[in-house]
Amino acid sequence: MPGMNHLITYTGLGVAAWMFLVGLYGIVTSRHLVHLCLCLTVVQASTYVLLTVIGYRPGLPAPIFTDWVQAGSLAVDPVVQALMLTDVVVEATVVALLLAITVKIHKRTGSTDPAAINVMRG
Amino acid sequence: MNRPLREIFFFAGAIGFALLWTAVSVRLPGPADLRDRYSLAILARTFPERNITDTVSAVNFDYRGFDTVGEEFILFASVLGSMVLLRQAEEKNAKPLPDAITPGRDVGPSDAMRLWILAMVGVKIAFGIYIVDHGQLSPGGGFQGGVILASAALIIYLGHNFDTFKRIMTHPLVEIAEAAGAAGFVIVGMIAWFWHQPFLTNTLPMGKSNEMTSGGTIPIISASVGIEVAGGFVLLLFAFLQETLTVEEEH
Amino acid sequence: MPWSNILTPAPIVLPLLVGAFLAGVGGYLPRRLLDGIALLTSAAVLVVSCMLVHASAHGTIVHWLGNWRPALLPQTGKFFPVGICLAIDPIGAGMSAMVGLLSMAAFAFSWLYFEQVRSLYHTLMLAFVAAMCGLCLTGDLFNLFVWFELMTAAAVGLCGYKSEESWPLLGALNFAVVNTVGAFLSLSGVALLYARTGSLNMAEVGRSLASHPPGSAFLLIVFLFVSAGFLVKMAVVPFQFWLADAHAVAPTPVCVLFSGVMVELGLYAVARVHWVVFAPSLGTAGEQAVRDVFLLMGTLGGVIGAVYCFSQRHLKRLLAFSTISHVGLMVMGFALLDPGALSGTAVYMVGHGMIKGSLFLGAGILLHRCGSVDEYDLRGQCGNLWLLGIILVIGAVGLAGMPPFATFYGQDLIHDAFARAHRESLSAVAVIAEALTAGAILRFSARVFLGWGERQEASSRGSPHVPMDSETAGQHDKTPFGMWLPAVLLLALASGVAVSGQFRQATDAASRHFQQSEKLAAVTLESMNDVPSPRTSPAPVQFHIETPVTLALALGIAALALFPRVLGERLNWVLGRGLIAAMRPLRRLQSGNVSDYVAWFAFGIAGYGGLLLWWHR
Amino acid sequence: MTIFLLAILLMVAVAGTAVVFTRDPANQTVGVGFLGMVLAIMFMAFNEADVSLSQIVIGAVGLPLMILLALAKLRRDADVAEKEQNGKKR
Repeated sequence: MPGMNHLITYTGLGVAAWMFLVGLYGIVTSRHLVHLCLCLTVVQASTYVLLTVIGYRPGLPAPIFTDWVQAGSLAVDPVVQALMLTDVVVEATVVALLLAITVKIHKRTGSTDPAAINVMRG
Repeated sequence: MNRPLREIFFFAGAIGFALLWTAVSVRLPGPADLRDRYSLAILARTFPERNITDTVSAVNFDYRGFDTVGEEFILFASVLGSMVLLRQAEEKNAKPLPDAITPGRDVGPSDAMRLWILAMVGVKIAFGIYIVDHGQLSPGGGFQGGVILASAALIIYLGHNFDTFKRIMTHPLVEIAEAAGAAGFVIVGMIAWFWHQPFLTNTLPMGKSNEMTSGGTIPIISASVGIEVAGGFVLLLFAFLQETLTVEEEH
Repeated sequence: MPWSNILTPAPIVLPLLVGAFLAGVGGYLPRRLLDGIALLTSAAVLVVSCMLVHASAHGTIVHWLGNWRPALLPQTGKFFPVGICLAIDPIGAGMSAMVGLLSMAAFAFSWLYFEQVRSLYHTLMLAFVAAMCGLCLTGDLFNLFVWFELMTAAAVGLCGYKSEESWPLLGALNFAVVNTVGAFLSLSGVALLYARTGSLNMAEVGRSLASHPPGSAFLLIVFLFVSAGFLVKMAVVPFQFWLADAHAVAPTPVCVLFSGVMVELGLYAVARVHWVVFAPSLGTAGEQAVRDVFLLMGTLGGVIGAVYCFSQRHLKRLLAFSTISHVGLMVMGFALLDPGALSGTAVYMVGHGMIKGSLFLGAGILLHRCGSVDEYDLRGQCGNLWLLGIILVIGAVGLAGMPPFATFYGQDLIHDAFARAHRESLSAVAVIAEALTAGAILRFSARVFLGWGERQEASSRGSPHVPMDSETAGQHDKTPFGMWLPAVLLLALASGVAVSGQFRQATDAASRHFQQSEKLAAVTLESMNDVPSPRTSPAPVQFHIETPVTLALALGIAALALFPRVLGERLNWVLGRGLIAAMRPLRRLQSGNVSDYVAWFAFGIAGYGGLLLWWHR
Repeated sequence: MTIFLLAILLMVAVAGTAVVFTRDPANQTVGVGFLGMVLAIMFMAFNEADVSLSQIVIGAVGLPLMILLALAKLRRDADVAEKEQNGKKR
């Protein structure tokens, strides 16, 4: 059923766009830096969804050869999965950096509201 | 910008972005003979060439190993960056919180608890090592196993044993392990130079399939990534915990 | 090259290895040894990159990491790349040489500058250097993203290095959030290309797009998405806000790398992705849309950056805005999509990187000696620092594109290309932007070193007065020789490098080579023997009227800013009011609030995407 | 199977939206944990075992822990500041 397969691809593309925009919306309206960091993880999750549906091949198993998946047989795309592993690491590290900055900003300025801490106008 | 204005700009942008995205989506996916090329090539080659069964690990540590070098250093740089940011302005001004505020310090663990924690730590470490060194055979690898190893240190803390925790965490070996793991990946890649091959060429014997030695450099790289990730996450957690558990006296 | 396996990836591998080594054992080494190792490493990056420039002049070097050469696919009967390659041409290797040179200057400067550095600083700097070199040399789209992320992660740590103050933290926050959002859109673009073509190798993707054309709309939008992260990095309007916040507060040696080469690398990456991936399939109409949109980006950046630059009182912030303006000019040079203009842009980039690096080092010396970089706080205070004043003035003249600086030769070629494309009005934009930025630096120097001008003037009223803690401890009444040396040497290099016809000839040949996408694809995928583009005799340098006009305008603007009373009381008052009123909305835009910046990001992407499609028809 | 995959994708969208619209960071941490779990299930369902395992270790151990520690630190700093202010008043 090719129609059904494309249905998943298009749903995934739609969900990815939604996650990207809703995450950005969260950042744009955020009033707390920790909230802002977590919205950034939502933006990042959009790339997970995008890569997942790109690598998906309907009906095929994971690209790990076992007793029931013969070596060299067809499977879902392993390349995309390697990219996603990198992506997951990037997420964790970016959030760590931003949280560290948040903690220090709060210590220096006493606030975590992105609108209240800005002193660098002009 | 005030908030309503900002939201107007954002919504205008969001609508435009959605339209752009739609215009791109209708052209996807590409022609099947193009789209599947990379995947099919990897699936067909991994087992004959590398004797390993997890193709994702093969892509990660061999075919596209250079990406993973960069990825490890992203982690490495972020850990160091967080340490730079979180370092106490002046070490002597930082003092531990009074006991009453430190969570759990007043309730020492019972002996049974200690034993249980020790067992848990043992299980975690064993599981972490298993995940690290079976990366080429089954799901997992250096990154996943490394995080599990780092979480073993956390269990010590959860068992209210902050002193032991701190002693482990501040041990210089942790820092050295992290750096050695990162450097290890690069050094394994440099082995190939002795055989006049490009950086990261898998020049070691491929071993037998379904054994831990299969895959040439893949398990070694996986192990060094595991060490780096475990050390890195321990450092990261400690940097945050130390922030939480100490008050910095201003002035 | 007999050592090619070792030397080719060395600019990336060596700093990573040394960085990891220093992180592990750096705590046990004396400070000077740390500095020495780091300095030697960046010197090695410089030397190896120069060797790569030389070697790749005889044809693009394609180096398959892990020895994964393209394999013959049974399904298609064609060669397909399963691994990652470095595709090194003289321009990419030259950029990586710039990274090596400026990082050397930065390390030499921090030798005596930071008093309290641990090995973490050196490690982060080396990771940053490796990431930038990776970005220059890689031939793989996802690998490009990986180095981009490493660059951001290391740069954010360096930007917030002085975490005991709140300003660097805010700068780092804005930097991290805006760049990360951009990077995710770039990653999405790479993923969309992979979904369409099933490859991540730039040359192969370019070829697949040409053989199975997906339509211009797809190409233009995905080009914009893939470029998004780099557009943020190179501070194209309206993604430029983070740059001033971050560059003004980062430690001085870090600023040298930020403004001198990191920002320009964004443009390099966009240019490379454009020619290798998209140019073969875009067609004339698509190229025209790309040209118009990037010319718009460049014009906006050039003018807006210059206006902001002129209205600053904080030297590092002033230089940061001038970078936005100058990158705008480089974007205009790229946007002509013309070999001559590209070679001009490359020459300009080299000159600008060196001069801007030197100016930032000057700001560092000023901060070291006077504890401030504020124009009004320091008015007439630094008369004894005459050498520094000369450096700043020469730097300003260099930025204005005067001979014999490389910026002059670069600009000359760009003006030629404007004339060829019948877009002479763009030359006027360049003149105004350069006159304003150079005028701002001249004004600053005259006020600080000569005590000219008034205590407060209209144009910079309301610009932030950033308190700066000194980055040094101990003696401040002397400037060590080691601080002067890199600043002076960089200026000397900037004035000397392009005078010889050799350099310009080589850049010209490299730029023509850079644009031959089909040939590069064949070299990459089928290991075809690359034949370098022939060197032609250098075009005679034409003295455009723009050059003296720029200098005269810059001097005039600086003089007017210093002595507004010559205009008469009334006109002066009107002009002052007008400037304040004109700057007020602009200052409000540069709000320091990262939420605003992200809203601008969404708006900018949608806007440029819409324009690309609109102008395509 | 297709229906299941579609449902998972929609769950991800819902969880992501919930994270954004939970304005209190402490509650939001729960939401992020939930999003991480749904993502891990999604990776499993799409036959991405390796990614799923990473997502579990990061989503279940790394991220929430860092967030909670950061939040604890923010609260403690606020407490200290408040105490100082009270002290000054007296």
